[in-house]
Amino acid sequence: MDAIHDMGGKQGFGKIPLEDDYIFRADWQRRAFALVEALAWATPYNTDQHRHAVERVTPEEYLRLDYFENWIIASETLLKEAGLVDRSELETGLKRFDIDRKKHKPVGSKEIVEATRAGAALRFPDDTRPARFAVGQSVRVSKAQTAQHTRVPGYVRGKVGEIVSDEGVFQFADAVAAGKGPAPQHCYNVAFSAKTLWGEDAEAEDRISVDLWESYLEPV
Amino acid sequence: MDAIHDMGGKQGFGKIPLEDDYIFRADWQRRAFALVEALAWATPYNTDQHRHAVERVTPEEYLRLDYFENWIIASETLLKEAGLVDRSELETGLKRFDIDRKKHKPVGSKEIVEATRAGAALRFPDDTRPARFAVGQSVRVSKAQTAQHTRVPGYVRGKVGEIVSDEGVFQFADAVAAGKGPAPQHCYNVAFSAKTLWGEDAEAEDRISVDLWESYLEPV
Amino acid sequence: MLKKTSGSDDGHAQGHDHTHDPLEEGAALRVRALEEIVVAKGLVDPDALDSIVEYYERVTGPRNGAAVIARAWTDPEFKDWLLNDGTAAISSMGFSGVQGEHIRAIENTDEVHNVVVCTLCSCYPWPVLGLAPAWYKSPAYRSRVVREPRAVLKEFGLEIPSAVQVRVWDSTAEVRYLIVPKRPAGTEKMSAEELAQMVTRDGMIGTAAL
Amino acid sequence: MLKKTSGSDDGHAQGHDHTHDPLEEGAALRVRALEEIVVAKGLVDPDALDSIVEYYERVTGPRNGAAVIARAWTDPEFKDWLLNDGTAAISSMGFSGVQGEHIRAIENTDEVHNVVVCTLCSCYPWPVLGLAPAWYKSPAYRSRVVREPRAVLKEFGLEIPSAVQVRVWDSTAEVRYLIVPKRPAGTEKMSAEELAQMVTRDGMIGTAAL
Repeated sequence: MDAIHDMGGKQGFGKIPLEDDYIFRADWQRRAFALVEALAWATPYNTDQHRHAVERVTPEEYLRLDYFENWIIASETLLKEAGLVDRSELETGLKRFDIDRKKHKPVGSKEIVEATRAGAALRFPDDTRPARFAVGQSVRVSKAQTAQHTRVPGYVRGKVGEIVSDEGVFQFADAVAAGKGPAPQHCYNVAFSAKTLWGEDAEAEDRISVDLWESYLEPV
Repeated sequence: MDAIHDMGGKQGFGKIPLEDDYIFRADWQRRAFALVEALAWATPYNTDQHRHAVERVTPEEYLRLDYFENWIIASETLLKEAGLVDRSELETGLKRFDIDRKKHKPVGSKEIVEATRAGAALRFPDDTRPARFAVGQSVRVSKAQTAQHTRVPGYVRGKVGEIVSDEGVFQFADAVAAGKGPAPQHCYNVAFSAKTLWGEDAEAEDRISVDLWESYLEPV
Repeated sequence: MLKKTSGSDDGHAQGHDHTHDPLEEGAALRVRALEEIVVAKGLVDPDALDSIVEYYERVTGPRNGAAVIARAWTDPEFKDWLLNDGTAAISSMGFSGVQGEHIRAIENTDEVHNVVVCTLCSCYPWPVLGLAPAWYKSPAYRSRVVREPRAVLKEFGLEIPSAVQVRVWDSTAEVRYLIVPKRPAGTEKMSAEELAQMVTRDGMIGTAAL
Repeated sequence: MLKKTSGSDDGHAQGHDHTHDPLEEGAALRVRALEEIVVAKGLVDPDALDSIVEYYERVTGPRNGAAVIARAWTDPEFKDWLLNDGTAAISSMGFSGVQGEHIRAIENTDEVHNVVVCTLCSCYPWPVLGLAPAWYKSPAYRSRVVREPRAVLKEFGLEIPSAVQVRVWDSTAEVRYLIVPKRPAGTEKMSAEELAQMVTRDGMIGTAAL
């Protein structure tokens, strides 16, 4: 999705806000973070879908509102789309209908910490499918554009880079966000020279590395 | 400049605000428009520089504030950069220093309308320099990126289109905005197929035409 | 010191809902401060502010463009001229000036529907259409009409048949675009003056048919 | 119904200036409404909210990463393991979990300085660094560090000599990055525990040297 979240290389955002050296500065931010984490266990949506919902926040709100408020807007969107809450409930905080509690069990206090410590399986170490690209090979990033969730930053689209490493076979975020399952494929670290990306604006002979799934790449 | 103003093809902005079918809805908007127009005659900056100053408004303000407020912010920026006003004057509306009135003469009431009716010479009809590209030729838009003012929309960067017409020799906005004078060159209308620009997202076999100066184009 | 122009509302928004909007109050104060300081410095003549607004609100506007279109419909020679050298043909009718020094007229046909945008700012052919409406300058219009013109036109109530190609004209340099709409059926006997009444601003932007 | 967590401030901002911010009040109300409705529906256990915040505020954090770095500096075999299989080496120290299922450790050298970003959202190696600071998630950091890393690092007070290459790692997929800073000179006799005290969060993001 070519939305406001795709910020790499965009200009006009000014100085780094070094003074914003906090994780939470208001209790509602803590609660927002915790809600998003806890809801993940009782709802049918996943992290990639939550990211996509954040990307669908209007650009004006995305920039104006706090990071965690955008997270909450995304959760509201996903809960509404899943039919688990309605707009009136979100506005008032008052329940209007019940959901099937057998299908949607809340995660417990101990369980959430254990699950957080354990993490999720995102890689498929036993998947032996051959890799299409080899380390050192030049590749071009696809120019394909999509209104769906994707993890190709706009600033490398159509650009030529070099395969630095094959990270292994991973679930594919685009497919996961679209509800199509893991669709495992190789994911590579691809390095681009600053000159390739920024031309005359490049500061030096520096290098930008981006992790890209195989579907995004074409041989040169 | 890869800033928020470069909106073509960006996503997430929602429905067209058809209800916003007004030119001015507050008197301050009229005054803002008039101020920007009138200041152009007494100040050392031009339209392209004003556009660049609008592009330098922070993305968050650019989206949140009214169109004419952004115009005013741009004028403030240019007036400050020209040393004609200072921040304190802008905050208070109270003059702190005088300027050289011989160098900066205000446009009169009759004169501004006459000058508006006359327009400015942007084209050089007597310039006979040869055109680098011919109608029907395929061209690729430069991938060059710049932090300066430019009139290449991001969505055609690096894309291949066809020369539809040679519009003639015009002053070059990038040079004018940089204060480097007109730097005349041919300007072409270049058509791109929707599929070239948007791939699978293209609605149909439609066509997008963009006016591009010769410097932006490379032969294919 | 702030002079009022016609339709003054004391710097407050006069949207449909007449709501109190602190953002707009801030903008009004900001504009007032700028006006006061540049008038005090002698950079701006307050009368010039009034006259330029007056010019755009009263003298120019879409009636200019409508007269051009109606004449093109009724005068084949003028139409040829308009399509080949829009600037000269339009100027011959007395319409010229800032943000319209170079105007290209593009004709809608049974095969092609045209629509105009400025994705980078808000370029618009002022001498023939006046100043742009707010929606034309909106992020939604600017971002979407080059990517999904048919979906955008549908929001305007205009469904383009699949057999008709859409051409979007992005005003990125010094040329401004004026769309010549298709002449409505059953208007054969109308005069240019009557026809001009039928030509809408949106028809000349390409976001409406007539 | 709203339960307080440690450091509660009743939903108001507690920035340096303690200003009244209506935007933040709106956000606090919005979050409270969501919490009430999802608790009422049985989607969320309020105790789980407290425990997950507690986990990230008390248990994980940059001290984890610092222990990893200090061990790498003092144990060459571990360092090899860390650079070759970051996930396994880090997990062996008890650090693993969400947003750090796959961690790659990258070493700063005399030739190369590394810095980490997530331009698309805010990916960050939670098990070793805890949650990201606000500046890491800011549009300024995300937009600029891939385009002008040296200018950005200079704002952090870090000037990279022209002989040193900068490598920026954009966390766009499932791998998270941990920078292994250069071990400061004169620390040869320090223990791993002492060294860990010297390792800063920004050093492990790459926005500071030690």
